[in-house]
Amino acid sequence: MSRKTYRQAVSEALRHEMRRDLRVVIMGEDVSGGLGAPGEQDAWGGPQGVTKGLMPEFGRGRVLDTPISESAFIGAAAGAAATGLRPVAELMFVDFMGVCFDQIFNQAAKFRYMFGGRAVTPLVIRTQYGAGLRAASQHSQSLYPIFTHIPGLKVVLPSSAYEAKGLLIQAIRDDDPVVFFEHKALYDDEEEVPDEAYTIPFGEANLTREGSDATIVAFGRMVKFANQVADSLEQDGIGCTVIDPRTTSPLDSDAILDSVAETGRLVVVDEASPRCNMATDIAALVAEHAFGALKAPVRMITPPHTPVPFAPELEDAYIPSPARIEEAVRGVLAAKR
Amino acid sequence: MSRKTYRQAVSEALRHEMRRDLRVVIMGEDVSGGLGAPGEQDAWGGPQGVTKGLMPEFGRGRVLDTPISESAFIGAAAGAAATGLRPVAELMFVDFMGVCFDQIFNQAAKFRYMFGGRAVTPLVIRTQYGAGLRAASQHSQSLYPIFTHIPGLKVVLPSSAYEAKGLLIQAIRDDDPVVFFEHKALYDDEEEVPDEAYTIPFGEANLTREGSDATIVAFGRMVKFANQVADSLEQDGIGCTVIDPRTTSPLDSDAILDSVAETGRLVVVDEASPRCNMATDIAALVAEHAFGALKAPVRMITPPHTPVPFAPELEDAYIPSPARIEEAVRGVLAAKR
Amino acid sequence: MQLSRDQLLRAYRDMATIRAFEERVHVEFAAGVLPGFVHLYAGEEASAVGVCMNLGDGDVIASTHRGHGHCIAKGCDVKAMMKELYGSVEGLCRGKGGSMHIADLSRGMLGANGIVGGGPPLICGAALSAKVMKTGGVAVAFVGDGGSNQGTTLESFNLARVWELPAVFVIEDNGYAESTASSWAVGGDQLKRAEGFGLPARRVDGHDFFDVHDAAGEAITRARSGGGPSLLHVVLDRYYSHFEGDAGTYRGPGEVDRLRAEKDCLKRFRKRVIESALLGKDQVDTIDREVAALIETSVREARTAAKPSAADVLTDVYLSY
Amino acid sequence: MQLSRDQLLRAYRDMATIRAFEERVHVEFAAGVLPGFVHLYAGEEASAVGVCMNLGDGDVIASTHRGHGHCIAKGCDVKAMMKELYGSVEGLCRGKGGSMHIADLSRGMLGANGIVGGGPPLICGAALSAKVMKTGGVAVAFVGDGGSNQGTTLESFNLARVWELPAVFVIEDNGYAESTASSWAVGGDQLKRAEGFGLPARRVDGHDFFDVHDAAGEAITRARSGGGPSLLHVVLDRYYSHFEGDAGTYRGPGEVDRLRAEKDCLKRFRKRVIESALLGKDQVDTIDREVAALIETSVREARTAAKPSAADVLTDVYLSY
Ligand SMILES: Cc1ncc(C[n+]2csc(CCOP(=O)(O)OP(=O)(O)O)c2C)c(N)n1
Ligand SMILES: Cc1ncc(C[n+]2csc(CCOP(=O)(O)OP(=O)(O)O)c2C)c(N)n1
Ligand SMILES: [Mg+2]
Ligand SMILES: [Mg+2]
Repeated sequence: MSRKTYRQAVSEALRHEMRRDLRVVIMGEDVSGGLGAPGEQDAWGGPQGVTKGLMPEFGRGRVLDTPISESAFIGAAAGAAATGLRPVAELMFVDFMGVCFDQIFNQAAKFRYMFGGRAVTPLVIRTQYGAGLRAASQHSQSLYPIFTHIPGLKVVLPSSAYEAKGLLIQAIRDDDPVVFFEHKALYDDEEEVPDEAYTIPFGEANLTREGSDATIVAFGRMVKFANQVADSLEQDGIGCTVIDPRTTSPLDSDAILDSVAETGRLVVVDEASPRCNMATDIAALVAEHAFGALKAPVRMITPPHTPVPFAPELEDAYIPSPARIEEAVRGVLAAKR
Repeated sequence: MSRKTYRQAVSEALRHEMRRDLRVVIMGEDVSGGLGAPGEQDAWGGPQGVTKGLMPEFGRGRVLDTPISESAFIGAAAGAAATGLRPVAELMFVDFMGVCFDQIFNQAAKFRYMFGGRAVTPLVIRTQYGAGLRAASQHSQSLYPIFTHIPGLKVVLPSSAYEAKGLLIQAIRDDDPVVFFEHKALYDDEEEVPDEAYTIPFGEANLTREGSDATIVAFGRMVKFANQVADSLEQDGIGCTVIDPRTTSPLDSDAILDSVAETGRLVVVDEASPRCNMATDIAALVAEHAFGALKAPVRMITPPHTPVPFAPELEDAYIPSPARIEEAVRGVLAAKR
Repeated sequence: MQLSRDQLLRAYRDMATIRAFEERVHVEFAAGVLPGFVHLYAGEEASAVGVCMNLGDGDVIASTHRGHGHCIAKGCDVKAMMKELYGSVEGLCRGKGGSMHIADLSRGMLGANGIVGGGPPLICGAALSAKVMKTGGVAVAFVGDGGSNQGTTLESFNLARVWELPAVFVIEDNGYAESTASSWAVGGDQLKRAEGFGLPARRVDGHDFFDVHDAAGEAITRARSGGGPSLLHVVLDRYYSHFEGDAGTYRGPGEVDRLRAEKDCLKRFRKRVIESALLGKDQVDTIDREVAALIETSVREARTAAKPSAADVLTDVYLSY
Repeated sequence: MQLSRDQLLRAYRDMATIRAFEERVHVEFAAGVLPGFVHLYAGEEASAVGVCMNLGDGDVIASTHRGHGHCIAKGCDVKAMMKELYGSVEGLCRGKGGSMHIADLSRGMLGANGIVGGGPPLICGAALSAKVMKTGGVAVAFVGDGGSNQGTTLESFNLARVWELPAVFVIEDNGYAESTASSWAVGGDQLKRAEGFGLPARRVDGHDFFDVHDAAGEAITRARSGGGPSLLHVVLDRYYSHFEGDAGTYRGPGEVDRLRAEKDCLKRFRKRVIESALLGKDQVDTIDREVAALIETSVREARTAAKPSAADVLTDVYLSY
């Protein structure tokens, strides 16, 4: 056990699994880097340095740099998964899904079903998401609702370093295709993380705070904000349960419904665009299955229905803030049925 | 005015607009057909014959067949829209979005915003969607929630021939990118459709039935099913309001909230996969903004979270049926707060 | 490559089976008993069989929407295929896939594909599996002339080259993508395109089994022995229209009749093996009879095979949830 | 092509402006005052300017993530560009786009693009607009060596050919995509690829303005006069690392110093025009001074230019809703 960053946690998970299972290979643009170049080899390790050091240890045979051809290499990862390997492919930013989505949602996600259960596709796609780095419209999106919408895909949103390591090891050992969303503003966050390998099961929410006045469901980086809000409200004697579902598909509906049964009040915080997103997914779940327990309207805290803007003032206004979340919790507490 | 099929209605809309505005061009695979072939020219008119006859009238300069290169030609439509044309591109089945989504969601949808309001992109993408034709997993999806999720896109779901004509003309005259979803099981449906051009504004729901006991919101083909259910319940003295929002983006929230304010009971019927779909979108809207009026839990009728299966027995079980909708309406009527 | 008598018999049997299967599916479809979207491979048999005769169970192919021929050539069970088309739970994909997604991974058949250009990236992956796990396996992607314009296909050419994969791309150029002629839709030239990406490439007459078999053998041997990817441009013809239901009016007058009369890979094969006494006429006739019986039984069994139940909708999405 | 003195002055001014802009952005970024992801074009100036000197306002270009040079060469306002990078509401995209999405449609600059390979399909569309509306316009896509492996790019080659579009594809091959060498990632050869799709293609030295200008002129003239699309393979170098923040360790020892010393399109241009007395040294020096002043003013103004307000987030999504 020692303090590790989210970046290190992801990196360790990859290293553990590559040591443990020869079928695990990784691929992506510059996951090693320097290929064919005159200078340093393993020069990049991906844009965040997450995969640096893997090529020297495991060789170019298992750490595969790729041309900028996402359809071909994400599809290759799907094809390799269906034929015996356990690839971890890096889609550098989830914003690039548009050039390769077919291989993810029509191929990898559907093999098992279309082929009558006679295929396994143990594929992991690691990808960066989220706003906050002034990377603007095409490098800042939180497109996990789209992947959650697709039957056959599992979708993971690690909210901290500890979560990242355990969930990624689980993802690699899982026999279904998994899309693993790393928030680009979390890579430097640190916490205690075991040195050894461990798994966190999918579909089991984590209650990061417990309280009986209101339930906050949040995803990825928004869990951090929700925790801050819960801590601040605690000072005022308001107890919040913060639920980090960890995986949006499968979803731990029970944890959410049980908590709402107790608190009767729900705020959902989602960094994704507001239409057909996880906030609506959770709000709808509760409106259907915990309606009787609700003491106030559900509140959804999301960005506006716009692309992510560039200028810092704009982006800061775009991202759901702890202040907005706190205001919403106070709102549901004040509201009466 | 005369009886016309959905197919004819779409076709007429295209013809009206191509006559009216020289900047309107259409493109897609075999939208005319027979190019380079020894036999009949204009041999196809798209897979449904919708665009047949346009090439002879408007010429190959404005009716453009394409290679099977969706990224290139959908992207070309976006680029053409940004530089003066008003293209209507046909994505044969929405299931094929995965090979060209980038050009839709990162390019066309974002130009206006990214470029600070200094671009217009009057692009229409026509596409077939929906189950029912035994076309199986890769040709039967209802992916409109994905497009609805994307800021910058408008999303239209015509539920009948009359709707199709008016909404398509509106789409072509609109200065924003529009994705126009034609349900493949509706093409032969007939109704009275004016011969002249007319528009149906976006964001204005159509109340196809009115009643004060329950509200049913349905999309596309599901409107037809909802109407059947409303008519059948009418026999039992149960009055339903059926809302066809026509466009999921923009959405006529007011029409839905107003109706729920009156009925207090809501069933949403969505042919799309259940997670992060329009059913959750509407249910969440109501849970947030009409909570006080609700007398029963919201019910969502959707397919299961699986790909679309091939065998008729399976596909019939997959598609939301009038029977399931009726059961849900009776359910919300029976439920107590 | 010299073929043994057994190999010749197998080649003929496989081609004849594909032909008979497709002719019968055409009839069944016209009778309205077959659901779904169906694309027939009749006329192109020498390509599937000429290629797949060079492959074993450890090798993998990815097919197209026109997948029945590749399935049969790769050794999939014909009865289970017919049951799949009939939507039976006893089908190759338990009735969930249908014609456009028919597959059998145990035979290295990675699926027909409803997405044009869907297969080539997958085949890069199958080739990677073979390379990493050192199985000696080879992976083959079949692609239509139309599919050769899909970016996924073109990217795969390059990926296979830079990763030095044991992969072969087989462009089955039947002159049309739906109703559009490949002479119009394909800019440039297939062989030059391949060479542009550094792939060795050969053009072959897809009506001639021996021609295909030979060129495919060369490409597959190259791949298997570490020589990397290559491409085959197979020029052939489809007898039926694009899909069952397409009137095919874009064809020239008498085109199909002429094709059937003059460009029939089965007739050509028969003629050659009988004239050169490689096989006896009776041997070939026997196969014809056996194949006819097999197809008859397949249809009979498929018609009455068990249908899935509604509960089956929910299975097979995930391995674990 | 013979260039007038005015044209030569403009060429030098544009190249010098790009260089000065980028060198300054590098400094500003290092000082931590510039937000976002920034990719610098320094070293590649002769390509943008050599191509765009052949274009007018009615012609359209699509750029890459490395877009500042193309913007300036296409006539975008330098001050408004700098303001955009600073996230000002007075910027070219009112602070919403930033470096990766900088655009000015009124100048025919269809945007930098955060998506590698995003531009070529768009340029097919711009070329189609010109063709349908008979404007005589030409559309040019700039693509990196890395972007040349993206399926969108390759599909566009074919679409431009079969639609006979007035389009030109300019592959700016600076030897690297991020840290990966193009010698590894690009299978085959750019010219052969182009020819595979039926596109006439030429390779030029991207350090030599005249070479680029000449080849681009030929391609653009061909397109403008109805001769269809073609491709330019421009071989050049970038001085900075992939993005501001990349240590660039994949470069060989002394690589950048050597490039700056030996492969500088600006120095080469100066030398040539002065030695051949096409321009006077004083004229060139004057431009240098004016450019330096312009960049200085741009930064000064950008630093204090108005920032957007939170309410601006909500505008410009749709034209009507
Ligand atoms: C991505 C995608 N685009 C379009 C289609 C529709 N479609 C199915 S088959 C076909 C023509 C394919 O032509 P070709 O590749 O030559 O194969 P052939 O049918 O001639 O065997 C088209 C356009 C599709 N299934 N997938
Ligand atoms: C679709 C997509 N894939 C990957 C990236 C990440 N990325 C940005 S620039 C770049 C390298 C581009 O190389 P090249 O095309 O040679 O242009 P250069 O940077 O050398 O100018 C990569 C991989 C991206 N922006 N978009
Ligand atoms: Mg074909
Ligand atoms: Mg480069």
